[in-house]
Amino acid sequence: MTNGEKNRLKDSIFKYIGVFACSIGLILLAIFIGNIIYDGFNRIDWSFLTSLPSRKAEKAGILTAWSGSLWIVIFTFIIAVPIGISAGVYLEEYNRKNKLTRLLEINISNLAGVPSIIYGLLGLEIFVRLSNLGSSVLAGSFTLALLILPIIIVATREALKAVPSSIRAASFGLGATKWQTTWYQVLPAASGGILTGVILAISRAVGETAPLIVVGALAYVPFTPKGPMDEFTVLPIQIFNWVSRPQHEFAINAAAAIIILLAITFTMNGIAVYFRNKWQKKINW
Amino acid sequence: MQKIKEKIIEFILRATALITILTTIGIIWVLLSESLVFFKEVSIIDFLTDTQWTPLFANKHFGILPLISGTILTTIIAISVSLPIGLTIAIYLSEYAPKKLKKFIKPLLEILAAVPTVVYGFFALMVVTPFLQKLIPEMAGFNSLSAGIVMGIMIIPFISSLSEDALSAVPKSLREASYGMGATKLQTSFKVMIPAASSGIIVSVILAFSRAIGETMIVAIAAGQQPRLTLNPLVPVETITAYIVQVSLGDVQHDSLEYRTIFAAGITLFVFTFILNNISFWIRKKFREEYD
Amino acid sequence: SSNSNNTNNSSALSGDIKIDGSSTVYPVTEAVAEEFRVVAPNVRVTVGVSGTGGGFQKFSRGETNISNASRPIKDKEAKVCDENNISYLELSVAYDGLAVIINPENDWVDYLTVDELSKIWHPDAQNNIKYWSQIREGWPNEEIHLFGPGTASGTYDYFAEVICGKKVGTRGDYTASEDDHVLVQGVATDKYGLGFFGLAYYEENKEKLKLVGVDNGSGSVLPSMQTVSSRTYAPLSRPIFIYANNSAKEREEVKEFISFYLKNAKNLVADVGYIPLTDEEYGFEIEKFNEFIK
Amino acid sequence: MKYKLEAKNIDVFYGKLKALNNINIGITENAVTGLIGPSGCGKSTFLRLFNRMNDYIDSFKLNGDIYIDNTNIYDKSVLVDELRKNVGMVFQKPNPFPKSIFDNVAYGLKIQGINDKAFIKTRVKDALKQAALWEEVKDDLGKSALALSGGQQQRVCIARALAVEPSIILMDEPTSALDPIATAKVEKLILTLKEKYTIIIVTHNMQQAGRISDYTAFFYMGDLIEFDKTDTIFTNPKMERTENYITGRFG
Amino acid sequence: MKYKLEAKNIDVFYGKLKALNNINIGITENAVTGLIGPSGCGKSTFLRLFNRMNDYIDSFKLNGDIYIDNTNIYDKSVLVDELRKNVGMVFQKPNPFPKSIFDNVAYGLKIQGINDKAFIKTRVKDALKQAALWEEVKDDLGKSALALSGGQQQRVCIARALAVEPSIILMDEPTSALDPIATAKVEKLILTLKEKYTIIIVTHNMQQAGRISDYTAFFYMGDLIEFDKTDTIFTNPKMERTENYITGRFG
Ligand SMILES: Nc1ncnc2c1ncn2[C@@H]1O[C@H](COP(=O)(O)OP(=O)(O)OP(=O)(O)O)[C@@H](O)[C@H]1O
Ligand SMILES: Nc1ncnc2c1ncn2[C@@H]1O[C@H](COP(=O)(O)OP(=O)(O)OP(=O)(O)O)[C@@H](O)[C@H]1O
Ligand SMILES: [Mg+2]
Ligand SMILES: [Mg+2]
Repeated sequence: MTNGEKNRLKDSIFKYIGVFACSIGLILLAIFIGNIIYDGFNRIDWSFLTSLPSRKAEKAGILTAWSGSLWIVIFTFIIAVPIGISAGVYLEEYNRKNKLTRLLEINISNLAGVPSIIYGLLGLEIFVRLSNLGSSVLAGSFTLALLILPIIIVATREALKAVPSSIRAASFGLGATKWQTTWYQVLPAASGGILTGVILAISRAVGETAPLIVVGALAYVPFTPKGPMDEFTVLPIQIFNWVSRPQHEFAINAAAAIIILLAITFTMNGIAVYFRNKWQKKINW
Repeated sequence: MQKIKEKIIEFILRATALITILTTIGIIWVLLSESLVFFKEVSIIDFLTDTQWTPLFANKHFGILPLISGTILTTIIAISVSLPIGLTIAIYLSEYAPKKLKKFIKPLLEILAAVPTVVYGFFALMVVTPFLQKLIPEMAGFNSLSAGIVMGIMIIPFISSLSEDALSAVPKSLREASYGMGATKLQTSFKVMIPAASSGIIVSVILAFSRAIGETMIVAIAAGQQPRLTLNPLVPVETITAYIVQVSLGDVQHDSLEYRTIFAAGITLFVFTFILNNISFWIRKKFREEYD
Repeated sequence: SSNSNNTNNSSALSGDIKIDGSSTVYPVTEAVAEEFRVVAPNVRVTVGVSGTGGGFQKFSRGETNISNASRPIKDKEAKVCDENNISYLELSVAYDGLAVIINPENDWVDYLTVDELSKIWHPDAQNNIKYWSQIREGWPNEEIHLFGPGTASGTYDYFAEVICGKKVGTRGDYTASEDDHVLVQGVATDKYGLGFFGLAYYEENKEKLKLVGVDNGSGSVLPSMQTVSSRTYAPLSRPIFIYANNSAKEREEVKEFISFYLKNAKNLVADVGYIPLTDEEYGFEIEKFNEFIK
Repeated sequence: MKYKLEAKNIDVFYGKLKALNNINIGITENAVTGLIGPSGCGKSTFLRLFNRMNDYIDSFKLNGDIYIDNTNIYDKSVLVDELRKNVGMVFQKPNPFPKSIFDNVAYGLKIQGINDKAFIKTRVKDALKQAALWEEVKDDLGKSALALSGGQQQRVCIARALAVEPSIILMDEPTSALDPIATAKVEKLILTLKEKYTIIIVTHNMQQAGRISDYTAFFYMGDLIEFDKTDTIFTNPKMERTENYITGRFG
Repeated sequence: MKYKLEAKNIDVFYGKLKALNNINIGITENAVTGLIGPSGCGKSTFLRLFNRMNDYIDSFKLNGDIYIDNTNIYDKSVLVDELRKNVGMVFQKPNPFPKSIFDNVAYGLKIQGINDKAFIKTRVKDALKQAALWEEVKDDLGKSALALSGGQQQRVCIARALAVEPSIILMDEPTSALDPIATAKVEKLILTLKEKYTIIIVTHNMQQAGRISDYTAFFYMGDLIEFDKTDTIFTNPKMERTENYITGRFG
């Protein structure tokens, strides 16, 4: 076999490996989702979405849980995304490369590895108690925001790094300030990677249970939050709760609730994916 | 005027970056204030050298090594699943797949990161373990292998999506240069694209790694909760995170030595990841390729 | 008629009642809160699940009105309550039976004595008692695989105490999980397995598991509603608690909620898979409470 | 067929834009063919057809056939990588890899699976010499190619293409970033190369086209206006447009 | 001082490499100054000193002073962005933003806070006309600038620099990617512009330098060999090196 043939063979083998790898991912996803839908889809109806929690599986609903999750996701998004992106921008575009940067950089990836429950303990002390927010949506959102910040920051930095410096040169050359360059040129060019970070971060926030329990998110709450200072529960807690009940009917409820949780995540991600596709299409160096 | 505006913006940006420092300080404070009390009662030498971790039993041992080995074991298994698969997917999507397919597959795979981890935990326990037991009969019902594999699946999108972004951000002209020399897609990927995107790829791996280290539910459910100093993937182990969540949401009295163990475990994990991150930072610095 | 009168009074009540604590007790309290809403729709009862320890921490700081607990309050926790001028009252609300379980294919175990259980689970058994044959003559010479709740749980504490003795603990080389489904799964797939967990989980998985009677000297008893409630199934049934603080004295809605809890516990407890106290016992708890709020 | 390369009834579209319109041309072996025409007329597009480099542009669509040695290179059975090993290219914008100078030039050899270090070294040196860069960089071949001046980068790219000794070389304004001396060297190189290779070169420099190309094709707005021996085009063009363009009396 | 721009005792280092060596030069207002010299001699480096564009290169180090209108632009108090609004630049490699043609050209106005749409439109149109691109793109100003041919991209960059009407314009081989007609147009433009602006241009094209520049500086390996009126340089250079280079007898 000539080298060329070998290389082509390797190339086509890799292609199939690639198809295979994607298939693994997709098949597993199909199994998860299929399973859950099989278990829970029939359980979803209007009253499931609009009822309060109950000890009777067939009467129980997830109104407070999904509305709580929605509040939490939205507030976490509002808090974490701007802060995360702006911190990423600062570190990548403004900060001089020195020891401090290095420390910051290591520190941030370090934060990404801190178990979520530790964030819960932090949130309990700082937001619930010190800042007197109580076990409110806001306290929960701040806690989750801290939890997902590292993901957004790191993804933002990488996306910014990938923007060719000739673009910055062109903008600076026209007298744009650093901020103008960042805002008008670099950020839009990096938006794809940033949004991926946001998607992964939001996915993580939506599914978290432990830190919110520590912060004081409730398991039973018979009213939906009316504002950011209200108490709340979230879907993962409800799911967790149901999953650990002995009765099989609750497992079905849990599956149904998972479908709703995935639907919420999917909607949030969908918006981000839409913008990612839209903005990335234009940029092809 | 412009200048003041710039200053204000820079100030705000810096302030947001400092939030991460404050968070770290907060975490260290939370962990340290309790673990200092802990280390007054338990010698740090025992803590680091004892090979048993039984703080909640009558015969108490406070050796963190079993929890560390459990953490390392599950994390390594997870990474060895997600790194090859994730990277292959990233390369496939950025170099081989039609654009439309990519647009469709990428967000789908990202759902993998959004499935609640409880679901994964039960999947590992109820599906993966029995399946593997058919292949490896001596495998225990709870083990780090299933937990690690499933955790690896969960973090695939961290690697596949972020690396794919990094790869597609490499200027087209480089790809053309390589193709123009008669390189295959595979050669172009490995010799030009991956080196050029290495920074982003490494970061994606670090994030995935961190996610695996910090993951709780999957290991708590599927890996068993037996602190055991072993690197055998077939037997039950306990990770630091599983231990922490077990105790902090359990019925243990707060403000007790038993409860404080979670802070000691937490700070150990913190130091541990700190060392790992330093290493990876160093590697990254060495291999970084600039392009324009 | 007195009942409807009561309802009318309650519906006029309003305010927030915060409850937190054990996830074991949670289903009972949730059931009560759900029913209480019917009689007092303007009272906002919320229930958290941050564990008995976490619950007491909040309780002792005055952050909650009622704490769910799967074990009695510890001295230190009590001390913090004192420091913060929080007087409190412990009320038993139900029993949680612990079932000892084996695999249905296990045909040699008919019952276990408390001593045998202790022999299996005692810390000294670790690395020593490894085979079924070591427990009773004639049992197979096969490894025994143990399953039980995590060491941080009240269930574990209770089991260890009554089987192996106070401050002795158990052996450590068993498969622990906070999630009883996991234990069910463990025993159901392991012919040589043995485990203990909440009775309700056995009830829901009867076909996959086999229940073992426990002999405490007066013959083998299988756990059931009657045997647990009458405490003939001993020592493996434990009470679970709620703790009420001063607000029960000062605030009508809290007082009303707890009375409601104790009055209606009997039915609700059974609904969620736990075992109610006897009527006398509930009567006794109610008296205790009335005494407290005087 | 008598031509080394041949384009038949070529139409190229970028989305709705028709970038090339019914082009027919035959390119002679061992000769230099120059492509000239105003910016945006389709020269690069046309040049890139011969190594299928346009395939990567999403909106690109081709009608017609391109033959190299009588094989239709857009045929399914054609191995694109083999094709490109045979058809080297120097791009319009310098695009060195973010690697050392040496690695840039050695890249083509490495991907062909050549491991003989001594051989690679000789080839790299020869290629850099041919591209008139050797003297400037010989002391620091490990330097990143990105830390070179614009013209130096372009010469790295030329060396990179030469190192694998393709039989056809496509050059898209290879000397536009070069100073006159380097340009003269590259031109000399091209004249040497044509003895063994077939060369197609895009240039904006009429003098250059006149100096080095044997044949010249004049494109205008996607049309091939005129194609002939360079002498004829420059001294006796058939079309008025061509004359106007060459003499600079255009537009 | 009588000069619009002045460089005094300039040394530039990239790490250990000395890229410019004790340069002293004064640049006259409302004139075109050409920088010539072989590739890698330091022309771009020198040009980029005047808008402090080298600041972003990590290894860059400067000794000496650069004055514009008698202000030292490397002084701490200088606002770099204000400086650059006044000193426009066209880069050696075309670097359009990944945006539409219109947005590319309008960008400079936008960042100055100009919102008047009609005004911006006129300016964009004028700039594109001056850069000889208007006719080709007027129908599709919304097209991504990255989907243009190399020469079109460069003209977008020229238009972008002109749209903000700076008083000094730095051009790094602005016409190297352009065809003769576009080149001629840009050259004509430069000659018009110099009535109001001061222009420094790097070029490899001796004819071009001869045609358009009033003064010419010849660099060689980091040294400024000769600087004088273009006439003098081209007809009567003092240094032999200069003569050799200009006549192509070099190297
Ligand atoms: N970023 C950089 N880092 C290190 N060295 C550099 C860098 N840019 C340029 N150089 C070196 O500095 C010297 C001068 O480069 P410069 O770009 O000024 O040359 P030039 O005269 O513009 O050449 P050309 O005509 O090829 O564009 C060269 O030797 C080059 O290799
Ligand atoms: N990727 C692309 N997508 C869409 N249109 C394109 C693309 N590349 C080129 N075009 C258009 O196709 C036409 C021909 O472009 P081409 O690059 O072949 O011109 P050229 O003759 O090489 O010009 P130049 O001398 O400026 O490099 C131009 O109108 C250009 O705008
Ligand atoms: Mg072109
Ligand atoms: Mg230059």
